[in-house]
Order: sequence, then C-alpha cells, then structure tokens
Amino acid sequence: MMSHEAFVFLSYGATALTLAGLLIGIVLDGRARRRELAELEAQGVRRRSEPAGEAN
Amino acid sequence: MIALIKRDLAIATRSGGAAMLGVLFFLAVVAVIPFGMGPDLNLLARIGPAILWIGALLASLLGLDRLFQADREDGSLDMLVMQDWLSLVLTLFVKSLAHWFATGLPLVLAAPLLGLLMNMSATSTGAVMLTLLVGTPAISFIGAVGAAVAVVLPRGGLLVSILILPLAIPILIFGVSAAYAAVTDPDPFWPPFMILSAIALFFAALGPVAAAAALKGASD
Amino acid sequence: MIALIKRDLAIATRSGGAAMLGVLFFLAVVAVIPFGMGPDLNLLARIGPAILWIGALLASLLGLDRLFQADREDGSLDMLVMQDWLSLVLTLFVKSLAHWFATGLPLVLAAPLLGLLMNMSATSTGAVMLTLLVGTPAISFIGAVGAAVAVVLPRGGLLVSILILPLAIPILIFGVSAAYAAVTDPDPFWPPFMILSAIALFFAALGPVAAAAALKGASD
Amino acid sequence: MSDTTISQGWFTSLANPTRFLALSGRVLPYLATAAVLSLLVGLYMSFAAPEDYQQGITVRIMFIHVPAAWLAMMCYSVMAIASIGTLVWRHPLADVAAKTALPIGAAFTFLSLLTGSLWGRPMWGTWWVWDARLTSVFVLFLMYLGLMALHKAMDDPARAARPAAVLTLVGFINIPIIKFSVEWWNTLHQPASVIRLDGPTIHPTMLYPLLVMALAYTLIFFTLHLMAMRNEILRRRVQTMRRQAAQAIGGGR
Amino acid sequence: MRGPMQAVATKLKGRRGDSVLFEDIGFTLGRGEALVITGPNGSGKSTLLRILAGLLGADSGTFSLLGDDGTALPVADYSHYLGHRNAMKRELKVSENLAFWQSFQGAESGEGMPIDEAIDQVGLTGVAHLPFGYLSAGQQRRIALARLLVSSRPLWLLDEPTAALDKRSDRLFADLVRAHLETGGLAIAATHQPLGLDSVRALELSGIHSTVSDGTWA
Amino acid sequence: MRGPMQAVATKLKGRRGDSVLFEDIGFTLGRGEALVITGPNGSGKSTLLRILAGLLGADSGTFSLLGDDGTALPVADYSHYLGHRNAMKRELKVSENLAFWQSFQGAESGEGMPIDEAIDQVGLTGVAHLPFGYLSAGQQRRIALARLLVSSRPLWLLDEPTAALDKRSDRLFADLVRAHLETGGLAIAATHQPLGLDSVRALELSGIHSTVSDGTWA
Ligand code: HEM
Ligand SMILES: Nc1ncnc2c1ncn2[C@@H]1O[C@H](COP(=O)(O)OP(=O)(O)OP(=O)(O)O)[C@@H](O)[C@H]1O
Ligand SMILES: Nc1ncnc2c1ncn2[C@@H]1O[C@H](COP(=O)(O)OP(=O)(O)OP(=O)(O)O)[C@@H](O)[C@H]1O
Ligand SMILES: [Mg+2]
Ligand SMILES: [Mg+2]
Repeated sequence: MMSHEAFVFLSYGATALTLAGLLIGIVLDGRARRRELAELEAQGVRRRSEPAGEAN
Repeated sequence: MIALIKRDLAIATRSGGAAMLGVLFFLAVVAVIPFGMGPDLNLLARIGPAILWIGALLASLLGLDRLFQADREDGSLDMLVMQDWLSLVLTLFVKSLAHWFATGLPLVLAAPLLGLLMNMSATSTGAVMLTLLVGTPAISFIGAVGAAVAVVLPRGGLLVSILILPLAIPILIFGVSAAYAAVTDPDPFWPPFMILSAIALFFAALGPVAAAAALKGASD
Repeated sequence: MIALIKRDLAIATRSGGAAMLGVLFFLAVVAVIPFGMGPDLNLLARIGPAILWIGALLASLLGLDRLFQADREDGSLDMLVMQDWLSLVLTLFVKSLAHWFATGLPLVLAAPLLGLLMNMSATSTGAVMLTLLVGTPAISFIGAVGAAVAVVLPRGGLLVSILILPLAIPILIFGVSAAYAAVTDPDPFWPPFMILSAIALFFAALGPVAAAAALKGASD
Repeated sequence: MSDTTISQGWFTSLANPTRFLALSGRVLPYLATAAVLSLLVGLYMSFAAPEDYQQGITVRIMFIHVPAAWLAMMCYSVMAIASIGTLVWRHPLADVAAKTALPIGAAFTFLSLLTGSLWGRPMWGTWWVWDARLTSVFVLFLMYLGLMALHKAMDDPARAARPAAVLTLVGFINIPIIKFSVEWWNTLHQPASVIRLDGPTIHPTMLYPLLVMALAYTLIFFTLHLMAMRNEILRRRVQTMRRQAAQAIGGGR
Repeated sequence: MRGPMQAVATKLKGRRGDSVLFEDIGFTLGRGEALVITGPNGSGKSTLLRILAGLLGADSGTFSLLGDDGTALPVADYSHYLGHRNAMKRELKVSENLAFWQSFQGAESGEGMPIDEAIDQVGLTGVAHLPFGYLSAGQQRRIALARLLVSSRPLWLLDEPTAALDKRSDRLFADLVRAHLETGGLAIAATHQPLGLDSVRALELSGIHSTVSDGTWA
Repeated sequence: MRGPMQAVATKLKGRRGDSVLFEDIGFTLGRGEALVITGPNGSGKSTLLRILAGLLGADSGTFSLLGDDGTALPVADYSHYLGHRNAMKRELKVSENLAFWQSFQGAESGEGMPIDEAIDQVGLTGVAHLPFGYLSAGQQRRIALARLLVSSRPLWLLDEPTAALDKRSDRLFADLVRAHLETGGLAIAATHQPLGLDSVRALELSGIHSTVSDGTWA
C-alpha cells in the first residue's frame, strides 16, 4: 500500500508530464510547419493569394 | 418513399443477409456469456435482459456502415443528396427505418427464443421484447448519423461503431432498467419505459436531420 | 506479396489508424457493458473474457465483408484472380493476414488495458490474450472464405453469413472456454486451447484455398 | 444595409487566417505569461492550504483533479460552439478551432480520469468503478478519441469539417449527463459543491486555491489552443501550396 | 411539359481544394436549347455539372431555374443528373431499378414514360428482368439513360452520357435528347465526343486553373 | 523485351448464361502487331477479352502465348489486363497505387519504367502525391494506363482504354501503344472509337447472339 503522499505526488507529476508533453508537441509541430513553409518558399512556390509585398 | 423502403429491403434480403447475420450474432453472444457464469440458472435469468440488450445493440452495428456506402459507390447517393433539405431528411428517415426492418426487427422477433435459452420468465421476456421494439429503432436512427459521417471513408466499419456506441448508451440504460423494472417488484416499469420512448422519438427526429447535415456537406 | 500487405495495411491505416480504431472500438464496447450489466465488479470480472471475445468477433465481422468487395468494385480483383492457382492462394493468405494485422492484432494488444477496466485478474487477462492471439487469425482466415463467396454471388450473400458465422462460433466457444479454464480451478486449460490452435491451423490452411476456389470459379 | 455590410466585413476579416495569425501572435505572449503566473500562484496556494481532517493530504489532488474535469467539459463546449460556427456561418476558422481543441480536450479528460483514479484508490479503495460520473467521463474521453480518429481518417480538412461538426454537436448531450449524473444516479462520487445554484458549499480555504487553479488551467488551455490553431493554419497553407505547385507543373494546362 | 422557361447561370466560379477551376461562367438557356461543355481532362466539366445540380457549392455566382412566370423553381426537383456512375444496383433487376427511380423521382413535373417503353427507347427490349449487373458496360449506360425517361423532368444534366456507347447508341442518344428538347426540355452535357446534335450552344472550359481568391488558406 | 513470339487463339467460343456470344474466333498475333475488336454494345467484346485474360472460361477453343522456342507461356504472367474499371484505390496516392502494381506485377518479364516517368508519359507530371480519388475521370483513366508502363509485360489486353479521355490524351494513348508495339509488344483492344493507330488488324463481333448450342435451356 502506497502512502497518501505518493498518490498526491503521482497525480501532480502525471499532470505536469501530460501538460508538458502537450506543450512540447505543439511547439515542435509549429516548428516543423514553419520549416516546411520556408522550404516551399525557398523552392519558389508562392502563395498566389498573397498580395504583393505582404509578409507574415 | 415506399419505393425506397422496398428497394432497401430487397437489397438487404437479396444480398446482405443482414437479418440473418444479426440474429446469428445475437445467438452467438447469448451462447457465450453463460460460460463465464457457470451453470447458475438463477443468475442467468437475472442478467438475461442485460445480455439480450447488449447483444441487440452490438448486432445492430453490423450493417450500419454500409447504410450509405453502397449508395455512394454506385452513384445513387448523388440523387438522394440532390433533393431539397426536407425531402432529404425524410429520405434518411426512411432509410433508417428500412435498416431497422432489416436488422432490428429480426432481433426483436428472435428475443423470445433467446429468453428461453437464458431461462428467463415470460414476463421478463415480454418486457425485453417490448423495450427492444422501442429501443432498436432509436439505435438505427442515431446510427444513421455515424454512417453519414463515415460515408466518405473507405473502411468506415469500426469508426461508425466507435462514434455511435457512446451515443447509444442512454438507450441501453433505460432499455435495460425498464426490462428489469418489469420483473423486480418495487420498481415501476413505466417511468424508464417512457424515457426510453422519449429518447427513441428524440433520436428519430434528431438522427435524420444530423445525418442530412453531414451528407450535404461531404459530397465530392 | 510484401507489397500487398503494405497496400492493404496502408488502406487500413489511411482510414483512421486501424490499430487505434481497433482499440477504441474495444474500449467503446467495454464501456457499454457496465451500463447494461450494472456496475457489479465481481460480475464484470466473470464475464470479462466473454466480452473481450465477443468484441473481437464483432470487430472482425465488421471489416470482413469488405475484404474483397472493395477490390472488386475498383477492378483490382481481376488482377488478383488472373494469377495462377498457387499465387492466388498465397495472395489470399496474405490478404487475410493483412486483415488480421489491421483488426485482430490491435485487439490482442489492447486486451490488458481492457482487463484492467473489467477488473479481471492478471491470469485471466493473460489467458484471454493468449487465446485471442491464436483465435483471431482463425476468424480472419475463415472469414475470407465468406467474403470470397459474397463477392462472386451477384445476388445471394445470404449464404455467406449462414456459412461463416457458424464456423466462427466454435472459435469463439473454445477461445472463451480456454480463457475460463485458466482461472477456474478444476478445468484444465490445455485441452480447449489445443483444440483452438488446431482449428486455427486448419482454417489457415483451408481458408485461402477455399476462397481461391470460390473466386476462380465465378468471376464475371 | 450599411449596418450589415460593416458587421459582415468585420466578421470576414476575422475569418481571414492571415489576419488571425497576426492578431493571435500579438495576444499570445501576454496570455502565456498570465497562464504561468496564475499557475505558480495556484500551486503555492494549494500547498499552503490546510489538510482536510477527513481526507488528509490527498485532498490536494482536488486542486488539479477538479479543474481538469471542468476543462474537459469546457473544451468540448468550445468545440460545440465552433461546430455551430462551421455549420451555420461556415466560418473557416471554426473548423480549425474545433479540430485543434480535440487533443487538448482529450489530454484534460485523461488527466481528470487519471487524477480521479489516483484519488479514488486511497479514498474509495479502488482505482475504478463503473459509476455514472466516472463512466460518462470515460465516454467523453472516447468521443474525443473517436473525433480525432475521424479527422485522421479524412485527409482533406475541407471535407472532414462538416461531418465532424455534426458529430460534435450530437455528442454534446454527454456534457449535461456528466454534469448531472451525480444527481440523477446515486453514486460514489461527490455531488457538486462549487458550481451550484445556491452558491458554493466548500470552505474558503479550499475554495480559493481551487478557483485560482481553475483560472490557471483555463489560461493554459487558451494558450495551447491558440498555438495549435496557428499550427493548423500553417499546415493547411503548406498543403495548399503543395497542391498548387503540383497542378501548376502537372496539369501542364 | 410544364416546367421552367429558363436556366440562368451568372458568374459561376468553381474550385476544388484551393485551385479555381473556372470563373465567371454565365449562360442562359431557354426551352428546347442545349449546352455542350467541352474541355480537356481535369478542366472542371464534372465539377461544373455537380455545382449546377447542387451537389457542390459554387464558390460564388448563382444558378437558377425560372418558371414561366419568372419565379425560381428548385433545381433539385426539376432536373435529372446523370454522373459518371450509373446509380443502379447490381443486385436488382433492371425493371426494379427503374421502377424505384420512377417512383422516387417522379413527383413534381408530370408523367414519365412507362418503364417498358423507356427500355424500348434505349434499344434494349427484353432485358427488363435481368439483374443490372449482368449487362455489358454500354447496356448499363443505356439503362442509366432510360432513368431520365421514366420520370419527366425538364432539365437534364449529363456527364459524359455517351461513355461506352456504340455508334448506333450514340445516334439513339442524340434522338432521345432531340425529342426531349422538342417537348420543351433543356439539356446541359459535358462530353469529349460529338453528341450528334445540331444547333447546340457550346461552352469550352480552358483548364487554366491558377487564380486563387484571397481569404483562404493559400 | 523478352517475351512471346505469338498470341494464338483458335476456335474460341464464348457464352454468357445460355446465349452464345461468339463462335469460332481465331487469330494469330505476332510481335509488334495489334488487334482491335469492335462491335455494338453487348456483342461480347469485354467477354472475349476476359476469356483471353483467363478471367472467364471459354466454352471451347484455346488461347495461348507461345515463346520464341514454341513453348507455351502462362498468359497471366505475360499480359496486362485493363478493364472498364481502373484497379486503383481512391484513398491511396497515385504513386502508392502505381508502386503497388509495379511490385505486384513486376516479377517475370523484365523491367518496367520508373513510376515518375510513367506518370510523365501519360502527361500528368506532378500528380504523384495526390490521392487517386481527387483526379478527374479522364485523369484517372490515364493513371490506369500508366500501370501498363510501370511493369513491362508483352501482351496488353485493353477494354475501352480511351473512355473518358480528351482528344489530346487520345493521341497520347496512340503514341504509347505504338511505342509498345515497336519494342515488340502485342496489343488487343476493344473499343468504340478509332484508336488512331495505323496498320492494325480488326475483328468485328457481329453482336447477333442468337445461336444457342443445344443441350441447354434456351
Ligand atoms: C476516475 C475517477 C473520477 C472522475 C472521472 C471524476 C470526474 C469528475 C468530474 C467530471 C467533476 C466535475 C463535476 C462538476 O463540475 O460538476 C469532478 C469533480 C469533483 N470530483 Fe471527481 N472524478 C473522479 C474521482 C474522484 C474522487 C476519487 C474524488 C474524491 C474522493 C473526487 C472528488 C471530486 C470533487 C470534490 C469534485 C468537485 C465537485 C464540485 O465541487 O463540483 N473525484 N470529478
Ligand atoms: N456478369 C454477367 N453475367 C451474365 N451475363 C453477362 C454478364 N456480363 C455481361 N453479360 C452479357 O453478355 C453480353 C456481352 O457482354 P459484354 O460485356 O461482353 O459486351 P461488350 O461487347 O463488352 O459491350 P459494351 O460495348 O457495352 O462494353 C451482354 O448481352 C450481357 O448482357
Ligand atoms: N473529389 C475531389 N477532390 C479534390 N479535387 C478534385 C476532386 N475531384 C476532382 N478534383 C480535381 O478537380 C479538377 C477538375 O475535375 P473534374 O472532374 O471536374 O474534371 P473534368 O473536366 O470532368 O475532367 P474529365 O474530362 O477527366 O472528366 C481536377 O484537377 C481534379 O484533380
Ligand atoms: Mg468528368
Ligand atoms: Mg464492354
């Protein structure tokens, strides 16, 4: 039988892990998307709807 | 619309054998559960209604993913979706009904036989039949939503069931509790049965509309 | 042949991650049961193995009828059937295997989690896993025969369900009884398990050959 | 006439992903800072709170369990609203919002299940019971996963949007079930003591940390959601550019 | 045939994904007139027809049917759509298939032909009792054409109607369309082959799908 | 291209149900030769092709491929069959579809083209990564033709190969077949439209399916 502290610790730990995982996943995903976009632009593919000169 | 029911039923009987498959699966479920219970007849009789209901719910899932898939593949779905909003809802209502005739109704009719196998009393069996009669159409109606959502997927089968099962839980809860209430004395039969009927009516109204919304959006 | 496995798996995963779908489907089925049976943990532990097996059978049946139907509708089946006899048998073996990978295997792997939810003991869960590992391929293999017959009969799939489900029921029964024998003391585990394995081997040999015969005989 | 065109114009300007990217990029840093700060305060308060005479130290699980449960439900509600946006106004961002909320909602639901189990073990003596509240939350978890599978199954976001929206709305009936399950069926789980018509019945020493944690969770949710929405917009942009590039070369005509 | 005077399309713009296939398509079709849509593969003929039928949303622009008195009529009730696929069940007999569509689509705009007569008209007398799946490709397509006859609707939307037809059936098809136009019907067809109709209007889709409007993902 | 010298059919008789569709069909095709089968709908073109491919049994008669040394080669391994349907999965990418057929059919008779080159050849450069279901009808058919290129087999059996193709693609198809014949391949095609090939042999199925051999019901 675990002590009650262990349960508290486990729940806080698991929460931290899950939320951190979510955050990291989203950040990494964002990086990958930006990289893809940069690659495409490097290849000279341009968004046709892009008004001239607009940057984002 | 009568024509649509006739066509869907003709196809179901001619090619799917959906009715037969459902009943057989139902039978298999009922045959297997007692293994875990051992030969305790009283216990069997007690959990009988629950087993029948679970079996019926799972059996209804069998034909569900094909509800619109076949129509899509041969191009008929275009003609159905082309209709105006109201006719489309009506069409989907009718198609769900045909699905129920082909899969739900046979289960209701097979229930007495299975009740016998489960050592259930006559009242109990009757109650299960009555609740199934009201509850299985609700499954078909809400199932149509899942089928409509999955129509563009090549292998919708499992996904439809996953999407539908959580929604079917209220039907199961009140179906089973009404069936139990009919035999256990202090509990009244009518309140859960009325709720079940209300759910069935609600799903009969909601299902076709939601399915229509899904189909209108997803044609390609 | 590797290409065929890859393709069939790719199609299965494309439509939503077959493995995840299988597990989700199982979770959904298991979640539904307590609503019917009531939350009695002892009772749940006892019917656990049966539920897992029923879920596995259902999951297999849900995808099975499409095994060749999709290939036929887009014309790929012609190319498969055109092969010589031996290659065809091999092809069908591989297709059944791919079907098992996509639907059977995830269930086996998910079994421990579900055992936990159903309050099953570790032995019981292990036994179920083992029997599922042996039994689910058998369902895929014998199911392929049904799917083959269904695809060539222009208007009579009725035969199929009546043919296949009875053949699948022995798998279910021996699987479940072996799983129970592992936990209930007087019953020995091995005899039913050996029978199950024998059935599986037999079906693995018979299934592709019979399916090939059905397909060769009646292409249109 | 002019009135509607103006509001229409404002509405469509928000619908423009480029505009949205710019706007959200400005808001995000503040949001993230607020989230972190409130989380720190909340954590401090929840460990400073006195132990419960009945539950001992395990009562601290409440400060992360209850907000997770609330967020699980709130996230689904956000998705439901976004789905109405998809179905009724065909707002292009609504679909993005609904889709990207899914994994976040699933994570919070998972956390509420997990911390609940971890609390249940010392309190009730079991990890899991099939009681109405627990099961309905489990069903919520399944619906999140099912919707994720649906999105994964349809690679074309334009075609997944409406079906997913319909399903999200139909599944919304589960939320009141979760909320009121403790009152409709008598169960192990305690009934509401914070969000109820006649005001909270919980002691302030525990109420305040709980509320601050709830605020922190909400801010975390919006931060993550905004970030995920930006990612999704970029993902769709990349997909479109790929396809256009292919057609420009490939169609040849 | 009672029914609309005119089919009017204004400034239709269609897209798939994010590429615009055509823009600024407009035409007016009166009684007895036909429009033939041509263009290379992938130029958007099928897409345009599906938009006209209401199966896809147009990006902008409208298509409407106007009755004799100028009121708009629902396209869904007054038009037949024949796509690449035949909308028939392989398991059911030809007559069952046609009977179904007759009663399903036969509501609004007057009587259609009896089923046997329609089968005669497409030159397949005697196949009524065969399952649809037993017919050859061209025969299947001809039965799909017979569906247009068994319930009478003024506007026909046809997507490559003569695919798989032999030469004799091509002529037969031209006769059917001519008869339909003569009774005041309208027809819009996408095709790669000459349909054998004289005096039809033509719409050529060039297949330059490049412009993408703003406010979207790209 | 290594492969057979000759495709020889002798006294083929085909039937569907109880009606005999054709009788006494015989031909010999050498390297670089093509045969075009014509005839009205339902005359048995598809049936004949399916018999040649070994998908249906002939009522009597034989069809065989003879190697350079006169030995019989298995038709299944040395021929490509392209039916009315395209044999592609809508949900897989074009490149995945072709890669599958390349490795599935590529065993016996030598190298095929790389996939990208085959896609180029049918004029669809750049669609490789699109799901097959996204293509228009004609584009789909052209990808189905690309399958014949990615694995090299000497005999092509084509059932209405140009259905849904636009005019430019018709020419493109003719070029493909010509190139195939020039490298020593054989081709048998059923069609309603001129294929744009010169110097091909022709087989006309009359389509009078009336003769019924005795001993059956009709
Ligand atoms: C896996 C197990 C559990 C699940 C899924 C779960 C789920 C939930 C949900 C959905 C809520 C929000 C209810 C609302 O806002 O009305 C909630 C609140 C709460 N839960 Fe749990 N719970 C679990 C286990 C537990 C346990 C074991 C305890 C304590 C012994 C507990 C104590 C509480 C308390 C005190 C609240 C706050 C109620 C309020 O003030 O409104 N939960 N839980
Ligand atoms: N699966 C089948 N079962 C029974 N009869 C069939 C089947 N398929 C075709 N038939 C019959 O065989 C005859 C010849 O069909 P086939 O498909 O060979 O014609 P075809 O020359 O290819 O015609 P098309 O130009 O229309 O493609 C037709 O009369 C048809 O009804
Ligand atoms: N379901 C779909 N999803 C996405 N893109 C599609 C879809 N269907 C077609 N497209 C694309 O839209 C364009 C036009 O297709 P459409 O079917 O309208 O052409 P079409 O003119 O009918 O050609 P065909 O002569 O080959 O039938 C093509 O480039 C195709 O890739
Ligand atoms: Mg087209
Ligand atoms: Mg043919």
